[in-house]
Amino acid sequence: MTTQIAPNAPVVSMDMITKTFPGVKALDAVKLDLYPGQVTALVGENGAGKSTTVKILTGIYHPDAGTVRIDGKPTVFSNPNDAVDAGITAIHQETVLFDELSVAENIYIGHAPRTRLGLIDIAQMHRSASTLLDEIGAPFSSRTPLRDLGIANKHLVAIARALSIDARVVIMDEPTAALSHKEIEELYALVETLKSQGKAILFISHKFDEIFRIADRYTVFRDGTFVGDGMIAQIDEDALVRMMVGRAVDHIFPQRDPVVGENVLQVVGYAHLTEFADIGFTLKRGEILGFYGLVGAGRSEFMQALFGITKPSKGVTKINHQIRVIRSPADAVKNGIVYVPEDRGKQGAIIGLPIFQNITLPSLARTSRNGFLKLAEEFKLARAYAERLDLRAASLDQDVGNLSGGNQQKVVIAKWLATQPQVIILDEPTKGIDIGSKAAVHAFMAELAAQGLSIIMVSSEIPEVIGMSDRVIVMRDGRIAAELAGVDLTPETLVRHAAGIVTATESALA
Amino acid sequence: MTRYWLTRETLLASAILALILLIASRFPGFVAPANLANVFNDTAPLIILALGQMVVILTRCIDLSVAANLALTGMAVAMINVALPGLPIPIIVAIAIAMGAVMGAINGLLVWKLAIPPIVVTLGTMTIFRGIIFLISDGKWVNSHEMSPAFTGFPRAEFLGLPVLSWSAIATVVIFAIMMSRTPLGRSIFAVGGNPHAAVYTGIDVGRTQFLAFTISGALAGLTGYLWVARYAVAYVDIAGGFELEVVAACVIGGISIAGGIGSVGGAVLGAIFLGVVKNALPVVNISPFWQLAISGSAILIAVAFNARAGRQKGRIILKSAEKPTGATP
Amino acid sequence: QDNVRIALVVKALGIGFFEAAAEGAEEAAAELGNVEIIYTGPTDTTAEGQIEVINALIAQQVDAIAISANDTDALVPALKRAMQRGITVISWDSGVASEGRQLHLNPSSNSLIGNMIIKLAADHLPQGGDVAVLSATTTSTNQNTWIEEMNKVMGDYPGIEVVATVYGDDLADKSYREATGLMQSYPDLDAIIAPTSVGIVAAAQAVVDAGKVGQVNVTGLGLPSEMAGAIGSGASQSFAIWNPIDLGYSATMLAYELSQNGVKASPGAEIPMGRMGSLTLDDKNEGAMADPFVYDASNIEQFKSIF
Amino acid sequence: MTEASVQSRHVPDRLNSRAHRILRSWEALLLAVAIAIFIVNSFASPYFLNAWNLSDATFNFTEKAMIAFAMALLIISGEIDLSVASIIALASTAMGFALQYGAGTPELVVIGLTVGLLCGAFNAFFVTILGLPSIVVTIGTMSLFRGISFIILGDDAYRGYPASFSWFGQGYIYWVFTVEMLLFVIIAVIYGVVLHKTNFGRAVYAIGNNPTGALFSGIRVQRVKFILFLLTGLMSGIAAVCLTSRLGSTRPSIATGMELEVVTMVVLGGVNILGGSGSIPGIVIAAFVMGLVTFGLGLLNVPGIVMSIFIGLLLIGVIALPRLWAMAAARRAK
Ligand SMILES: Nc1ncnc2c1ncn2[C@@H]1O[C@H](COP(=O)(O)OP(=O)(O)OP(=O)(O)O)[C@@H](O)[C@H]1O
Ligand SMILES: Nc1ncnc2c1ncn2[C@@H]1O[C@H](COP(=O)(O)OP(=O)(O)OP(=O)(O)O)[C@@H](O)[C@H]1O
Ligand SMILES: [Mg+2]
Ligand SMILES: [Mg+2]
Repeated sequence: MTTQIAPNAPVVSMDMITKTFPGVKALDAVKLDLYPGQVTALVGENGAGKSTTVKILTGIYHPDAGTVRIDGKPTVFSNPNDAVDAGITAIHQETVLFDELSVAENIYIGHAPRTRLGLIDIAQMHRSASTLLDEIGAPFSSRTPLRDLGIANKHLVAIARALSIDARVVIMDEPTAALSHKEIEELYALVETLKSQGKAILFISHKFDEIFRIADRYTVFRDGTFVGDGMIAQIDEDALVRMMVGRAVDHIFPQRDPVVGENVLQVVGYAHLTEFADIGFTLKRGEILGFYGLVGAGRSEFMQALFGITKPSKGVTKINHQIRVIRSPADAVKNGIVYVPEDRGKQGAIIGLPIFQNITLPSLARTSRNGFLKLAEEFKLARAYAERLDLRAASLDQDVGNLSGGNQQKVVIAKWLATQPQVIILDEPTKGIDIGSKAAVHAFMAELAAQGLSIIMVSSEIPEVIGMSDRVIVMRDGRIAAELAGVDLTPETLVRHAAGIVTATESALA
Repeated sequence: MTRYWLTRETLLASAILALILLIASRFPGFVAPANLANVFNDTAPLIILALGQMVVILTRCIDLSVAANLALTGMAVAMINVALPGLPIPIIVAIAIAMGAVMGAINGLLVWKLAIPPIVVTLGTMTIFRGIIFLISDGKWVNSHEMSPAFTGFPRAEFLGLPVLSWSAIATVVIFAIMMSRTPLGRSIFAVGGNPHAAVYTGIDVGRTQFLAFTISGALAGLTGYLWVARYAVAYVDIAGGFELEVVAACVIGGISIAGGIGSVGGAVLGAIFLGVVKNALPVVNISPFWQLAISGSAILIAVAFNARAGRQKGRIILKSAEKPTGATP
Repeated sequence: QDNVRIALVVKALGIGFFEAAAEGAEEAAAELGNVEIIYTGPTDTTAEGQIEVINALIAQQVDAIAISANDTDALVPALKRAMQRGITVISWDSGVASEGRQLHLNPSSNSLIGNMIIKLAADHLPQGGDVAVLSATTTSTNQNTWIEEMNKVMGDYPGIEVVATVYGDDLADKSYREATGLMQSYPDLDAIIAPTSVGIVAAAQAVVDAGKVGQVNVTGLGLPSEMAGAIGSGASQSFAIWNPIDLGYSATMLAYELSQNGVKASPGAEIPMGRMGSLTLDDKNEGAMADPFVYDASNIEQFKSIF
Repeated sequence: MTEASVQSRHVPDRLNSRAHRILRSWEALLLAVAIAIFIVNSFASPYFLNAWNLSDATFNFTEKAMIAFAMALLIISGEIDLSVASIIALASTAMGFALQYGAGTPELVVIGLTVGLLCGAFNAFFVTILGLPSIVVTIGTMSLFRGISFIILGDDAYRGYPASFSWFGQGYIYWVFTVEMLLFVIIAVIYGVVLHKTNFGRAVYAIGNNPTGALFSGIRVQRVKFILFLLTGLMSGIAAVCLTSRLGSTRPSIATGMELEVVTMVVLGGVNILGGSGSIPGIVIAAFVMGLVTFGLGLLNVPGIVMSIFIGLLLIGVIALPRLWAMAAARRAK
């Protein structure tokens, strides 16, 4: 380890950076310093402004105020190329790659090697790409079309792309979220190499073991503000979490009684060509069933199949012991199954339509007469559920696009509750929701369950999964890896099944 | 680039070959090299325009104003030729390309800076350009005897047995093949259409790339404007009326995805050649020319249905067994 | 006293032939004194375009409409309405079905033209040979009539065979392509007859480009100013046309007579048309202006600057 | 959650009054343009303000507008149909064909509408069942439908429609009010109600704003789109009946280029070409604007192609000017 190197002057230093989006102050006068040869961990809850910081450092967003200094000199990045020229490269949180291009082209788009004529030197590009891919242990060729790769391999391409730029600063925004255990180890080794080459590294992760393992320094953001920074060696996990959340985390999950209801939903042998296989389980009245897995494990895909969207998929759905054929979401809704999607903007809310129309959309049959709209009925229904969920909005006539993420989520939930379903599937229900609303959502879920609604909750947050679920199904690579309940339901077992490490001893031996 | 492209193009090429052989079985004269050269020469303007349109469609836009641009440029250079018969042809060609590029750039700017949907922009400029031709020409024709012999002679001048018109198409194809595969602009065009969101992250300006695509398409329309008017030795308001749809059809038949990001130079060229062969073969095979419209319509439908099938996403690849086996890193 | 407004409606604006006709109309207007000519038409040769023009003319309450029609039938309802509103309607050059106009002025008699176009081809083929027809659009009334008339007299020209009839839609590029196609499909073709001023120029250009000057003779109906080059290159030995200036002049005169002088158009009537003499109507209320005139190398220089 | 419900606040239904919303709408702007054009026209030509002339002028837009209403719904839902003019050609050809076998007026109308519906279903099959992009499919069927007319009819024409058939395109209901005007009004009202007052209309907006979201909300997206293509085909069939009746004959080149005028009318009417927004009153006003511009310029004997410059400028201008204005305002604010 090279943590002993004395911190000299920072390569990059951000000062008083502010960035506002319509309705959200994503960053408010934050500071961040990156030192050569050191890994700085940026920690903060969802929506704290970490990715926004990355986008400012890579020239994608322009700060409203504040300065970015490179080697002490104030610098303005007017576009992403300026940041690359300044020696900053990043692995972004979302995969920003091109399905129609080859792996090598994805790695080198924007800075491909050129021949003397100024044309792209294809042979040279593939040679360099292969070398890079070898270095990170990627098991595919540089000529593979990107669309033929799965999520983990795509992530490796993103990593290779970041490394293809000879940078002094490497930013990694949740690089391990989709990687397997082995790939993560390889990434750690790579980080060590980069450190030893004197590069400054910004590492963003929600996993504390990871942070304590590879970071030298930390910086904490909370709700877009700077909370503090320092050396990792001088802080412990509890203190870091306290800084992050702003109070001791004793988020108490609602107390719930054990479930004794009869079977409401029974799923047998669900399968799809490329996305999932052999999925089967039962769900009782009033039960909360958790679905845990790494990002890309196929949970959303399966839920969407259950909801009648993904086709073709096969499998049998029994509701109240009767086989029901669900070929479309309309069928699902008719049978009392509803789905609150993870991708709120695209699949959940209908941006462009007002709140009340969003809420009544699946219930129009009830608020209309002979197919003709009755606005008064619509407003009545919408208001009932908006108030029940404590929606914060100027009026019910307001475009949902103008609402904050949490309130949009409430609109989507209201929309489904208004249909009076039997089973509600919540896909990452608290993703991007602030800590206060999170507790409210959890309390509300408990209330719904107590009223006899059966809930399937897909979540990637271990505390949420453990705190809310009666039972948990772990998915890995499109299959059920384990079903856990009671004493078996611990963070360790979840992680092990999700990552595919059967037992701790076995992995140590391997 | 991938085996997919190969299949799609080889298939289209085989279809064209089969068509030619079928015609040859009844009319051997059709496959005489001289006649095939003739067919190619006749298709040259469509090939050039289809390549320009391809670039625009790849960036998720569409250019409905190409034919109007062609006609306006053609009329302008014809009138310039009448006014200044001595003006050398290279200058005429340069003027045509520049004029076309300016008109393309206007489309591009409206799309880039004002974010007006391309179909609206080019629908508008299409009618405006046509109207301008009427205004500058007063609706009058420029006839062959008014044009200088050099002006009308250039596209038909033979060089290594092929007229300059054919060579222009060949040169455009070569330049585009290099541009699309070997230059950063070419790759950005694919990237912008394939994933505009990601393009921003890699430092590609989406609007600017679309602007450049429109400018390229316009420049080619301008070039074709001169070639067209010189070849048919006449210029009037309505030349190439409705040709924009044939150009789009060539691209679609050639497998360029209207949703952007997918397509190839070879595809666009083959799509154009397919239409060219059909058009030239009908009178030869004694099928009434009235069949042509229905045939090209059916070809478009079959082509899109086929291409969509080949390119259909089978869903995300999550199951390990579903990931394509790929060669080890060399 | 207001001017008499006579609208000269053409198939499409910008065609040399019609521009010349407009000149003739102005000449007639000058002669008549109190006449204002509205020269108008759509910009492409469609019936719908002409209907919009006719509606606008009806609205302006013009005194007379003299139209060269893009469609025999489709214009009838619109022109009928014009007549109901008291407007004199005649057709000229390309006719309208009889219920849509008061009279029709043929540039020449259809049988004379039909005979003329085949004769022009036959004159240069003493041994007989294959000829093909390159017409305008499939819907052009007059071309279709002439071709019909031509077919009637084919017996007078033994050895001459019409091998194909194709349509260039009065579009230069399409006509060119059709002409090229003809030469490919019929390698022994001896002549192309194009009874349309757009087609004949395109066909001549195609013959030159195919290197078949001397083998394929292009003939038909064309304008001297546009055909001067083809006569010069030898692609065309001769062609015919009536004088479009005279045609516009006569149409205007006829329209004026009907609208202002109370002349009634009925079979057998003789209607004066200024310097062009008078028009005798047949049982379909049609009449012919004059014989077509033949142009060749001997007289082309003289006429090419006139129309 | 219990505390949350105690705190929950009243959310008002609407903030802006109805009048406020109407005044600030695109339709209001367009109406102002229409009135301005009307006034300019009445000064520019002494023939403009005449009931019969204005009645004749409506033929410039009634048939296009009938299709435009259905097209508006289709475009709001995020699709487009460029084959409408070709559907007219095919429907008209079918009517003419039936005429040869002695079909009377009622049969002709039924055949025209049925062919329209079948063509719509054909488009819908490719778009909703095979999942192909509508712009490409309808560029293909645009050639195909008209191509079939050409194959059937070649250089011929069908004529001799029965006198009673001419009622649709040439008849008058009362004084200057034509049958087409009546159809236009009826269709406008029906589409206005369907789009703005029914569940179906709501679904159309939802699909146009976010097709995935609509699907995830339990709307049968493909079914709605299928119906919209059928409706567009049906309207093209009605327009074919009117146009054929007005022309009294059928040629395969009938209604050439009309699809672009219909799309122009729809866009001018304030429908977002990318889907999601637009209204029927907007289309009605846009129809009048286009009709008034072409008729007014026609009275001045301005050639059609010069009119099209005005329409082209109007099309780009009405979208560009507000954006330029906003950009300038933003710059000034800085
Ligand atoms: N383009 C945008 N438009 C509007 N709001 C945005 C945009 N990008 C980010 N935000 C908002 O800014 C805030 C900070 O988001 P950011 O993505 O930086 O969070 P993060 O710390 O990376 O969270 P996570 O851990 O979930 O990735 C959030 O409230 C987010 O909703
Ligand atoms: N094959 C893939 N190619 C590109 N991106 C992918 C792929 N698989 C997953 N992703 C990305 O990863 C994210 C989550 O993937 P997905 O929804 O499949 O996982 P999941 O098992 O449902 O997990 P989660 O619910 O935590 O997201 C999405 O934002 C998606 O864009
Ligand atoms: Mg983030
Ligand atoms: Mg998911």
